[in-house]
Amino acid sequence: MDWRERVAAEGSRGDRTGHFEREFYRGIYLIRRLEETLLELFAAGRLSGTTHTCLGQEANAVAVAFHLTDADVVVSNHRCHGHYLARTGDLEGLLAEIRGLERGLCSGKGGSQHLCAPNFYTNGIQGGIVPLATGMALAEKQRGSGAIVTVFIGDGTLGQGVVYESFNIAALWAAPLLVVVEANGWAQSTPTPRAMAGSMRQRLEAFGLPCGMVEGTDALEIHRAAGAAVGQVRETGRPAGLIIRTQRLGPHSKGDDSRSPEELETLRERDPLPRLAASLDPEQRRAIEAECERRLAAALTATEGPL
Amino acid sequence: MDWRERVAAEGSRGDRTGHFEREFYRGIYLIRRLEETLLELFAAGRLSGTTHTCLGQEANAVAVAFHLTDADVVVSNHRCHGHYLARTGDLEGLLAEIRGLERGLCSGKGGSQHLCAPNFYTNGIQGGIVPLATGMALAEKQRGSGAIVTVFIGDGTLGQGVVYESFNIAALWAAPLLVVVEANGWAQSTPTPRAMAGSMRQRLEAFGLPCGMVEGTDALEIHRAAGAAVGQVRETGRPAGLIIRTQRLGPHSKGDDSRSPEELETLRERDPLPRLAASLDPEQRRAIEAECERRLAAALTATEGPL
Amino acid sequence: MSTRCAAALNAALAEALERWDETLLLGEDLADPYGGAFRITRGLSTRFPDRVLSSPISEAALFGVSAGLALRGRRPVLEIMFGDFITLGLDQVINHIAKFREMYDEQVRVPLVVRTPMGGRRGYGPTHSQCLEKLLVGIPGLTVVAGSEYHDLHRLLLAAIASDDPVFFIENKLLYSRFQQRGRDGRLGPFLWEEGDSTYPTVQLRAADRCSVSVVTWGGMAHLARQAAEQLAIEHETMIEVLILSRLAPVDLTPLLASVRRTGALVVAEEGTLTGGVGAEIVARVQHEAFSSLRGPARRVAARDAVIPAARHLEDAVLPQVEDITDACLAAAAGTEH
Amino acid sequence: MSTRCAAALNAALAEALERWDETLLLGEDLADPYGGAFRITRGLSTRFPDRVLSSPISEAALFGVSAGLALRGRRPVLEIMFGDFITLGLDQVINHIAKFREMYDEQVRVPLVVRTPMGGRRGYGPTHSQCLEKLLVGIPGLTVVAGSEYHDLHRLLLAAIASDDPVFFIENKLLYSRFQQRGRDGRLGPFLWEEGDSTYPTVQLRAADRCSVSVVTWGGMAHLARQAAEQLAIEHETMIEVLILSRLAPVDLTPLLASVRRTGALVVAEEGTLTGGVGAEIVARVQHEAFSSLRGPARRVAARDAVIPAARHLEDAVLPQVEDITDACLAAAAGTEH
Ligand SMILES: Cc1ncc(C[n+]2csc(CCOP(=O)(O)OP(=O)(O)O)c2C)c(N)n1
Ligand SMILES: Cc1ncc(C[n+]2csc(CCOP(=O)(O)OP(=O)(O)O)c2C)c(N)n1
Ligand SMILES: [Mg+2]
Ligand SMILES: [Mg+2]
Repeated sequence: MDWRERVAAEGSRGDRTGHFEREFYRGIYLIRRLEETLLELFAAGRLSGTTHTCLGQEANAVAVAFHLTDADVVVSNHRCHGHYLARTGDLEGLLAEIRGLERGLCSGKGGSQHLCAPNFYTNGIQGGIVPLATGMALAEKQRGSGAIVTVFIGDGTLGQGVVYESFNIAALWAAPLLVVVEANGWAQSTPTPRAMAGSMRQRLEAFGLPCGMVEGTDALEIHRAAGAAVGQVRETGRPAGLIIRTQRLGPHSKGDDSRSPEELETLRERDPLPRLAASLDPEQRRAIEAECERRLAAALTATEGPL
Repeated sequence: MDWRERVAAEGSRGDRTGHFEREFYRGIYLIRRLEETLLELFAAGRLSGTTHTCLGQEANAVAVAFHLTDADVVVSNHRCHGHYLARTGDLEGLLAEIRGLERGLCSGKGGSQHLCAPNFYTNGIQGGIVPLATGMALAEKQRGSGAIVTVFIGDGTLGQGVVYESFNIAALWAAPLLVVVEANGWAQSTPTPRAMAGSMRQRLEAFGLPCGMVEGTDALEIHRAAGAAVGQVRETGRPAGLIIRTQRLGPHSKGDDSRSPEELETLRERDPLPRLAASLDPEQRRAIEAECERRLAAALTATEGPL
Repeated sequence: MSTRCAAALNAALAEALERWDETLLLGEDLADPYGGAFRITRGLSTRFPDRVLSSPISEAALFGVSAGLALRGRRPVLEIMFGDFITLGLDQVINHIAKFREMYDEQVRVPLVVRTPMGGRRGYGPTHSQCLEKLLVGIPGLTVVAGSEYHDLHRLLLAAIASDDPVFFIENKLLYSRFQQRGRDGRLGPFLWEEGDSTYPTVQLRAADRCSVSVVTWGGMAHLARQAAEQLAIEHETMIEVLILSRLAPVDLTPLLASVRRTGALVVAEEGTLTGGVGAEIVARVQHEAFSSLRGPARRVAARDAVIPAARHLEDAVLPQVEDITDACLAAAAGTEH
Repeated sequence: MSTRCAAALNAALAEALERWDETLLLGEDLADPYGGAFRITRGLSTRFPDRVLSSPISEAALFGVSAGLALRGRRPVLEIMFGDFITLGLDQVINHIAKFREMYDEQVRVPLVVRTPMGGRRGYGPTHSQCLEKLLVGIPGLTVVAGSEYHDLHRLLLAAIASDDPVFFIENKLLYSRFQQRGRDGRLGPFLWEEGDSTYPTVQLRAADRCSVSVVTWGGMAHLARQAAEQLAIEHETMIEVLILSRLAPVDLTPLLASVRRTGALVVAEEGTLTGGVGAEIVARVQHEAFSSLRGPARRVAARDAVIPAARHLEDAVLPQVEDITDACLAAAAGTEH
């Protein structure tokens, strides 16, 4: 059992020692702080281009990552920093990439939303990654690697037709593909009900993808649901979906948030982070936070470079 | 009440005089004979290009057309001759178009699958007509014309993502759009189960389109279901679907049928035409057929031209 | 005038909505308070709530829905948030929108405008920085217009909306915050200013002295071409004529041909990648129409045939810069081969 | 050789499936007994049932699924039933497939081949007759190959499949039933025959006498160019060199430039519509590289900028014919302007 499997197993047992919760918290907290830092760098004019932070959605990335093996593949979208960090822990490579440095993951060519690392891919076109992930899952199956492919999409991306073409093909050809829909209720400035008719879950099921759903934002609940979904794909070798009701606490990209303060307040109440924090021993929690701050500071120093 | 409305009304009352059945038969028979003639012309090397006949599916076109008003719009696909004839009765214009004549609907520019006439449009790209039809339905609504738009697609065309994008938009923006899926069980050489995962009906419902279904191939049953579907769109001003299980008795296009003789035999048993024929008074039936043959012969003569 | 280009476009849209009931705006995130990713529709959904529609993320269908609206008497203006995303709708564009009028033998028209921002230099990376007009200019049946700050953008966009045929209206991203630059009494800054009186005019900026090179450009490159003209005049005593197209297809090269006959040398400056670019078409036409006027080969300045990187210094190395234009002009002026 | 082009392609696919376990064929209606709309995959699903997949009608996803397979070590060959339908997948092509290698800084390769028939002259009408290679040649990162009966199609397709980068392999529809035309001892019929030894060679057919025009072409137009060469020789005593490209992008014009330096005149013959065509790029390059060799303007023969009608006589009026090539050659030989 490797580190991730152990943590995952502890999570599903309801670990008494709190080890699981601590690791989970460490993952979420590091992502949170990176994203906050990026927005600060932008505000200070020390980053150019654009970025999409996953503030409020970190637990989804960490929960899924806990259940994946190194051979598994993750495909993500514009809002990908959390997925990347949860998967690889490579804070410095990511920060360097976003800062446009030679030592970045893609030497600065990709930037914030076009990342690549072993078994990890993202792209900035909504929906286009889903057929890719389907093809990758088929490749893994054909190679008999036993790996599964997880693709993360937003709820707004359910507007793209190629997503359904891919669901259909994934189901027909039995691709070991997990589709995680991070339903944060918004697409850029558009609330989901203004962009989505019918039923989100039925949209997956109508194409042959059994689909789980997480309504709450308790980190452990997300973790359990992710485990069930990953397990289902791994065991059946067939595609499945998981819809996570989540919340985007930051702007869509840099400063473009036109939501009301009240609405944001309501969303913040759903933030998994403080609740998870409260469940930890305060001292241990502070130690984790301090460690994350140290890592972040080190990465910032290491990637100081032309902006 | 115009001719069509009267016939439609008679159909739903279960007309005692047989007038409705006769008109229905006339519509189906004329299309059947046109399509057979086209295949003969091709076989004789007297037509070039390609064509897709609707042999076996004629009743769908006629049934829907009976419920439409002149203001309503029909959008169709590669297999469009029946839809066009049922809608307009313009045998000569259609034949001239297929034969590439100046007097054709589109002066020979469009040919068999690119037709246009007032309130009637077809195109040869699978799926692409569905957003068009959606836009047209929205336009009619905005203009307050009271017209609805009916779009015909095949079951294979449910593979195209743009279809779902359009369903979503039609439902969100309340387009008076009727989507008729002619589910003939095949797409070119591919049986539907090899191309479609999940559930056809759910695929419409998941995007907010209530969806009727006709399993049998009794012409009157199709007529009733079409009436219900058209009526629903007209009354609610919102999109709906109708799936008709039907059968393609001819080749996909000219001579490319790789289905077994047994399979074709089974399909022929479902052909609505002989059953409707049997329900008619034999003499009246022969009179209808003779009239159709005369019309066809006249149209053939009138469109004799360069091949 | 001190109107920003973004404001000019916004005003044109407002005017169209006011004047023509058939006008409709569609696109992602158009509605207030957001008003579009680049804020060009700001205020319009408030004023015209039924005719400014924020859509789902469904580019392909949006093209088709807009075309359907246009075929049935509406006058839709579709915003595609980034020009890079037109790729999702090219089937609708090529096999539907551009074909209908001719394929249906003139029974229909498609009065549709597609507005979309293109171009780099903002560090948005490979999928949000391209100039893809090259994909559009070769499609029979399409009109392709590229705005620049040197054109009256209000009038240009309104003309596109008034057209009964499909028009792509390309807006370079850097344009939005720039001010309109319009000539007065035949002058703009140090240049002579000339603008044809056609619907989609070519603007000419030229030195009063005899010029030795014609530079033709459009969109976001107009700004760079003007800088090149200033540099060349000051640093190299080389005078050039800058021709800024507004309609790329169908293209009217009459003013350019006249210019080339005067100067004997041609440089095309485009932001898109070199190969298969709009510049190739212009060169092919000019060498055909004005072969004997050319003292040397026509030259093309364009982006390298590469992906546009996110990091700014890498992006700069891929995209054409002012120096590339001045270098090409000096070589062209000298009439040397290569 | 008396191999039909369709058989050569089929054999190449069979060989790839045999030699490389990673090879996979995907596309609509590929499976037996149908074997694809043009029957190019006939027999293959029977021999390789797990690796020849008939797909749903989902072009966009097919491009993406194929790319995903390629990114993870498979070697997919995607058939798009008609070249007109590539439009549905251009987002995958432009913003995904062509970008990955460079955007991900060489961490990945995309060994994907997209085979697709293009071209008219069969009366298939506006949406099933186009030559759309112009949309592909300007996309950095793509290799675009056009087969002709003058190339060893078996070898050409196998080379494409062996490539580690994405290749579009365009097959003119009229090719399928034609026989391979290959030179022997440096001759083919009345012509001298020359073929470079590169992976994607340019084939040259030329008269033994001194030639006065270089005609460059590819795909389905090669057949017409050869006819034009014969007619010109017999009826006008005008000798030409015909250069038949196999790779349109990235294009290697070395043999063409050498030819133009010999003849002093260039005609490009393409089946696609004129504006923004591949011919424009070739002209722009040749006039740049061989400016002083050209006696007169380079000329382009292409389809009219129009929709391709279904009726055969109308279609003929839109598509380029042999006479268009001979006319252009005569004008080019005379060195007249226009
Ligand atoms: C094809 C395409 N259309 C539009 C965009 C612009 N865009 C980027 S993110 C986004 C919203 C996506 O919403 P959702 O899928 O819900 O993800 P979220 O941002 O909420 O995480 C949009 C419209 C894009 N990147 N690609
Ligand atoms: C985008 C696109 N892909 C493929 C084709 C080729 N094609 C024409 S008809 C057809 C099958 C359509 O099947 P279905 O929708 O079931 O209609 P049917 O032919 O059965 O009436 C195919 C694949 C096409 N015309 N357009
Ligand atoms: Mg969202
Ligand atoms: Mg079917």
